[in-house]
Amino acid sequence: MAQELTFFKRRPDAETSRRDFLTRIGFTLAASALASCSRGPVQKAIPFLNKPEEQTPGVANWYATTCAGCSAACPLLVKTRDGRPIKIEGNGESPLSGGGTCATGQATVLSLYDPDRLTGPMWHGETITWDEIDRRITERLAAARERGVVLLTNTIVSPSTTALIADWSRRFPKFRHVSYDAVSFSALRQATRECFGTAGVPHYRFDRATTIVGIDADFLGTWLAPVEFTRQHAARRRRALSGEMRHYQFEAGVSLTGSNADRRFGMAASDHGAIALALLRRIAAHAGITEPLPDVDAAIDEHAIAAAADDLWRDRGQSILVCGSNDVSIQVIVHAINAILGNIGATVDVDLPSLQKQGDDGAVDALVEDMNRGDVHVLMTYGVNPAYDLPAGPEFVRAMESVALTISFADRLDETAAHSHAVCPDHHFLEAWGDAEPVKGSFSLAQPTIAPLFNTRAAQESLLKWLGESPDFYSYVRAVWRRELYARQDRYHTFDEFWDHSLHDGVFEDPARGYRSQGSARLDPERWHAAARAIAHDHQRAAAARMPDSYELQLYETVALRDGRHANNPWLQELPDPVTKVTWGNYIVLAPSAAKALEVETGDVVRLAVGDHMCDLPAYVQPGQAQRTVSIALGYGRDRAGKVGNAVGVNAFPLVAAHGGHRRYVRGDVVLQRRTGKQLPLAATQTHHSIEGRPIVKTITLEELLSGTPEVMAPQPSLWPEREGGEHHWSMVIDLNACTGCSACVTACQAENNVPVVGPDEVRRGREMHWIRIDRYVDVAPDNDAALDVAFQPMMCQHCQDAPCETVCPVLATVHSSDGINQQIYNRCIGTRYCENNCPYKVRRFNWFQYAGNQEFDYTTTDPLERMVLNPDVVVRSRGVMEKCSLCVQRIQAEKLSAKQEGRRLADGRIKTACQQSCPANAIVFGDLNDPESEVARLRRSRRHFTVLEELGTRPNVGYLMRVTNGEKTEKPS
Amino acid sequence: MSDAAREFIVARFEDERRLIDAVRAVRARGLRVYDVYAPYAIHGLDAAMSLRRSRLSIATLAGGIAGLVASLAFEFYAAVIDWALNVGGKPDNSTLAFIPIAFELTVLGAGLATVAAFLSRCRLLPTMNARPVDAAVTDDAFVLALRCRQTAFDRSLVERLLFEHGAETVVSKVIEP
Amino acid sequence: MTAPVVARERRAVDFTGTRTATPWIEGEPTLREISDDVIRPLVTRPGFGWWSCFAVALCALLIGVSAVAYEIATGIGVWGLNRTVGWAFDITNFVFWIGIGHAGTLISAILLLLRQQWRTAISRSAEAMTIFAVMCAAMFPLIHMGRPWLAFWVIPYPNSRGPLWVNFRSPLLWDVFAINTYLTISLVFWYLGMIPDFATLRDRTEAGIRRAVYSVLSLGWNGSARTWSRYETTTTLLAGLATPLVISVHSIVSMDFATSVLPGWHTTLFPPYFVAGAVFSGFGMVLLLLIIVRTVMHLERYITIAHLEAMSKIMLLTGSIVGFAYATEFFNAWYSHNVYERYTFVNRVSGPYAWCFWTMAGCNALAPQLLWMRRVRRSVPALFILSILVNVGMWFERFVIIVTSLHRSFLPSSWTMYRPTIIEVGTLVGSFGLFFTCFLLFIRVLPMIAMWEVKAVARHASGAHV
Amino acid sequence: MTRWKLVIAIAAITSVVGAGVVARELSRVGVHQWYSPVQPIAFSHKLHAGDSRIPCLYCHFGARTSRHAGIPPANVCMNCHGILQKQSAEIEKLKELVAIARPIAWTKVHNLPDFVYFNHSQHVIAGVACQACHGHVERMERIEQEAPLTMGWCIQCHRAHSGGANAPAASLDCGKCHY
Repeated sequence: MAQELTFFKRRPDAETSRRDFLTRIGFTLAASALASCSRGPVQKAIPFLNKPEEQTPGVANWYATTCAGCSAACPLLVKTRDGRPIKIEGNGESPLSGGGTCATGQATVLSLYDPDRLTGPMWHGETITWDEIDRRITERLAAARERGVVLLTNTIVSPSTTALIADWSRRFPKFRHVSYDAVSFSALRQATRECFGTAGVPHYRFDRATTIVGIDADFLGTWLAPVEFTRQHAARRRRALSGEMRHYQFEAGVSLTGSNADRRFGMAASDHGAIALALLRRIAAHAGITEPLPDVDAAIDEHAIAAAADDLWRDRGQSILVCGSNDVSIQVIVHAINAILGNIGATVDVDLPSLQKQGDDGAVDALVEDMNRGDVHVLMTYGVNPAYDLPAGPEFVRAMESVALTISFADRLDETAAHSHAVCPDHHFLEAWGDAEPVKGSFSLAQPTIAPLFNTRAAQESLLKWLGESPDFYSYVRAVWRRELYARQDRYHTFDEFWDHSLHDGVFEDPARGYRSQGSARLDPERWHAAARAIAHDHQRAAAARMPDSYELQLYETVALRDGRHANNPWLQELPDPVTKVTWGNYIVLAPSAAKALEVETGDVVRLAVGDHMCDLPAYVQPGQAQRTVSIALGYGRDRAGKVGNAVGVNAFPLVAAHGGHRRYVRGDVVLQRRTGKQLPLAATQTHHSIEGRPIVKTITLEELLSGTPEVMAPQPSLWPEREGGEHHWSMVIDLNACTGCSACVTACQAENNVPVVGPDEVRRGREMHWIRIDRYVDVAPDNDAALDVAFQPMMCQHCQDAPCETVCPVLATVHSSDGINQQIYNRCIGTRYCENNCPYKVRRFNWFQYAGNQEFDYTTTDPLERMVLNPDVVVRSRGVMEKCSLCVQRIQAEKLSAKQEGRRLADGRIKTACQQSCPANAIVFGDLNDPESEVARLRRSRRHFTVLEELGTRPNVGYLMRVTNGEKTEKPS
Repeated sequence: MSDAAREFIVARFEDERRLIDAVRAVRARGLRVYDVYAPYAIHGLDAAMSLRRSRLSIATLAGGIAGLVASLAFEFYAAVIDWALNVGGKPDNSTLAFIPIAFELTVLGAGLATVAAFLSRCRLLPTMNARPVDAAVTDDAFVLALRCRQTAFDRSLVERLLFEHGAETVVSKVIEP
Repeated sequence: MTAPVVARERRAVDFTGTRTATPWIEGEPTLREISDDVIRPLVTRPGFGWWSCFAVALCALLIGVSAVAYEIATGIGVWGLNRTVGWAFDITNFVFWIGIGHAGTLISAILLLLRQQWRTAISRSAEAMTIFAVMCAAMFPLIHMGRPWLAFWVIPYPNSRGPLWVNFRSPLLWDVFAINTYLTISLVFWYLGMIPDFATLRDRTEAGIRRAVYSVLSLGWNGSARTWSRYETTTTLLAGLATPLVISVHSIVSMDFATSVLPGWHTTLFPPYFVAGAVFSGFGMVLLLLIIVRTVMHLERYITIAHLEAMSKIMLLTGSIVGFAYATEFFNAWYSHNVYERYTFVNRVSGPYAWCFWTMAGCNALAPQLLWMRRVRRSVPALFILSILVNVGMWFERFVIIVTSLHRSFLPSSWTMYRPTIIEVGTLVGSFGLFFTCFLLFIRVLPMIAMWEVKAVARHASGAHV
Repeated sequence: MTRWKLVIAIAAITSVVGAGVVARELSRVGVHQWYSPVQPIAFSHKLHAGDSRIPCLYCHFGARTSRHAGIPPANVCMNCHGILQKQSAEIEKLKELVAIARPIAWTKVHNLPDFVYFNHSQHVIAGVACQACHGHVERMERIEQEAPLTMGWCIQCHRAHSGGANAPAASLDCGKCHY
């Protein structure tokens, strides 16, 4: 009792305190109420002062231009919204790329908004005006007029730029233009010149080949012109469904091309020559050529060689042999074989060669000597980064010190620019005029799609300026086209007409272009006998030099990063490698046997030593990898690429060897050693590669297909009464026989749908956000671990008619549309993740954090500049909501609307999803099932059509066409 | 009401057995038992006092039916009539899927109705001044209360009767209704 | 205004002599002693034992609060989940706690219907446990959402969006209604049971704030026979309602999994299997709590070995049912001849989470078999250890069902591993903190034994009742 | 007893009413009906659209082809005001801004959340009158948001026009506006 009383008495303040507690509560309530009712920040709407003619806010404009992502120079169409390029698509007018693109090309639009780009010219590390820097440079050039002036570039495929360089050599007597390619083809180039007297590398036509044999040439992934070759390969495969077509691949590492071959054979990286010789021997025998060939003892699969050689011979004139080696003798042998087979002029075109990869390794080595000798007074580097991608990068940097003036045109302060006196940042190609001739006779134009973002200047304009001419590359290109190309055609009668059409189409084909067959292009046997002897000799030397415990090293390019010039592009860094599914960094690929010998597993750190050069890399154990060969990807380990690309992986260029004046990407003197206890977990998006015998990727042999089995699947009965659908029934079919897994679609989707980049840590946690992924299943033959059965399967939301995800969402955040789309409504989602759990295909992606505008995820949407790439028609998802493939519903809406606006029927094929548009193999078809004549409806009726996990009765609207295997690939999964 | 009207004979017992005897005896004498107070439910007392069986279960049934009908009707309205959405290809009226919620709300309705009926029937409401006839009935006492003003009431006789049946104390007391 | 008492010599009748010892109460307390014993904790100062338990519980609660605060401020990403494993600790804890709750209802409702007298001493604390467990459980569906601040969207209220209602086909929505109903009914039942005891407290407290509170809570209860008779009807009716309710609740929880398409989840066995498991784990927890409480609060005479033994028998039964369910699952998987089903169960016993499975099987199916021995059933330390094992095992059961089914489902391309983060562990610890904090406060401020029921039992057993 | 009943009754009523009020207020969070900010130039739609009957699409030409109706660029104003003799303080403001080539920063009145995709041209084609959403603009001196612009408000119109056989049917698919 007393207690109770005191409880009141002893605290006179109790009441008051309670009261102002209440008032405080009241206040906060009121405040929050006010806050919630107030309309937040007032939004301003600022119209144009004078609206540009061609621009309406909210309406997209398309411009034709040319990709500068690599030397293949694919023609592009660029989508701009309100003056900003936001999406890159292939230009269907192009006879080469045929409207396809690669992941790199898709990602270049993001590089435009790279905040690490230089915003203006720099002189000795200080910002400076263009006038000032021009003055200083012209002074020094004048001083150096009689002395060595060198322009060091990568391959220039632009005729106008080539003409401009010619002007320079006219002006400066001692001017030299040296070009090299980070990944060199100079041996192939030299061999072609020696054999056929052509300058350039042959232009290959896989679409005309019935038998394809590749020796370590990843022509579907990174070799020369992957987009074009993928298109050809897929086209040939499509035709082959009704006949015989076979692709053999001999390779040391597992490449994208090898994964897609009908028959893949392992080999040691040093056996290029041996295999080429073996093929030559057998084919020569067929051809009745009797001269004996030197022997090399290499452990190569004679049966495989015999099979390949016989098929090559059977299909002579429509077969093709390509080799990725950078050794002149080997390439001579390859040319010899193609010549004997009569493929020259049929599938291997040397009259109208590819103008890619004109680099000359010897010239660069010579240049370094000249620089050291002091013969070079002005050095201009354009499109190359020798400090990074030359094997002797450090030597080059040292040599730069003895050059009076070094100028870099790099768009950022990269490894070379950092050591240059002057940096005159070039435009991004989407800001600049230009042209290209990647293959003799096929031209394309490049036009600016946006006014320069920064105070940059096209390299060509700088070069013009320093020649004392008006820095106007546009007129220069026009002039070149008037001079060179206008005359070659008779379709247009005024140049302006010609120019406008070319600019509109983006491409121009020289009508004179056409394949003059010289099937009988024989080459002097003495030449290839010499080459054969050289190969045998090298082989013996190498065999003698090989230490017992040493491994062979093979350096390769990855589909994502290629030679590393795009290392600062987060889309590419997070693009899973098609073969290993690893993102963010390189690693050392080991055969399982080698891993066992070293006692390492994937993720353990291995120290690799070549002479005194050492580097530590995580291991990746790869079935199919040659026993004694390890592979490392080039293009990583940049230290001046920018915030994203710096210190990702290890730079492997210093490991490149030299031989006979040519770079060599294979070497035999590598010692490996396990770094005990050290781990570098790889950021892989797929860690389990066996299909576990599950009927997910269905395969059919050519025989079965031709013999009409299996029958078309009867549709599964549904428990539910069929709901009546709407006007359309959208559906997609993916041809697993055409898909090579090149992953262009992944980046295209990322660009189109504002898919965030989450970084290596999140990928390690299994939280990548890609809406479309490419599942890669590999099963190894028990007897022979080089005979892989690799299957790629693009996997995105299957848009099930009876979707398991929809039933379980408590708040109706995912429901079915009347036209067959499984809709995800982000703003309704409360994030229970139940749908994700109940999705059999695991294609739903959850926003674990606030990715957009979050400093923790400083990749694509933090910097206001980067945000300019966002697609304004797709909402940027916030934290805590589920997202997934929408079948590019924004594109469907847009096309339906424009059809309505123009009062026409929505034609089949008008709507192209982002993945479909980018696909160089045309493996993806989208359309309306309600129209029985539509392509997709036709494919759905095909005997090869199936849907994944159909036994679950989810009735997906996304279907697949079975893979067709050809040849005795009996060792199939399950 | 005059004091006489509110005057009661209050007998206190220590033991439910004696209490029941007393109740029987008193009623045998044709006297009406006003009420009995105990610390717990005494089995057999209902019979002795011949109390009618409670009809609370009707409230339970009513509440249950209300909950069932209301929930089913609302689910049907929301999912079929108001806005029929295609959820996983299921029919708009997926009655089976509506049953679990309907069941829960049935139970909820029934339960709350029962308790509400009980409280109101027994006039159990939050009060500051509860006046039990004897503070000990909630602890260990058993009390029998008889209204004084009734026919055939004879105080002395009744007191004797009660003591005979083991009452400890018998007092006359005024009880507020 | 009491009239002059006519005092008479009290009859010398000895009731006590007639008492016989009962199995459910030790010693022979009078009604008043019972009240005293039960009320003592409410009026005396807590001892060291209570304080130390409370301190620990509070720390755990604080850990949980900070873990949840951090998670909600930063994002679910601070948990170890990924694109393949969308649920793990969160829903495991949810199902675990819901299960715990079930024993309370079972004891207070089903055993009431079965007229099991031994329940009287433990029913009150069992019901309290139910309520606190359901509170803990209800927390997890809330915080596991990506946007918990929008949780109210699961309630079908009229809105300015069309109105857009909710998806009545989603088991998650069924959960919402099941849990809320369960919580409401349990609370009502609990409070109803305490009304007479509040009256007792009221009448034993002098005027003052406490008395005021008690009298408000006791709703003016005066022990009238009429009220008592209706009171019994009401409790019986509520018990009758709570029995199907408790079964439905865990059946619905099991449907979160059973209605999905995942191998390992998609099985019709789940509802009964989950209910049995729930009762099993629930009794494990009751046993644990009561063993602690009876020693800490010195209530051995009311919570006797006999009580513990009765509960351990139920554990033996339900544990065996659960074990049988495991076997059935494997048989079905094998018999289905379905490659996905089969793999899931092979993966459970031999995959990366095999150790979880074996922990579960050991604790839930094997350990309880010891209870066939009377010696074990009547040994407090043995029961204490067993009850802990059972709770561990049942937690792992849910973890195994959820994680092993998710991490390797249909497409091998998306197979991943799940590793919990410290935040998730903190949240689990916090839920225990919440539970024990509530329970420790409960035994301090409310009568943790239903006095009126025990009294009734005491008297009936004493043979005083004819 | 009765006092308590009274108290309880009052408590019940107040809580019910209070809940209603709170719900009603909460349902209006983010709804800015009747929003009518002061604009940098006191442009009168009544004068232009009403009295002088200038068609909406003359100035807001974007609505024909684009998702944005767009606020007319100053040169559109000058099409007429370059010729017209009539002068006023407001027209002066306009001309000054044009003279110094500074665009006019109007305050946006009709705002939709980012997660809604709304396309003007789509509705213009379907023959929806501007007034259907923007109210009687031709009678407004200062522009004002007449409609609540809530989803429910959109839906009731879409519902009304969903069955259209010959007329372009308004879709009720979530994905029509949310993506």
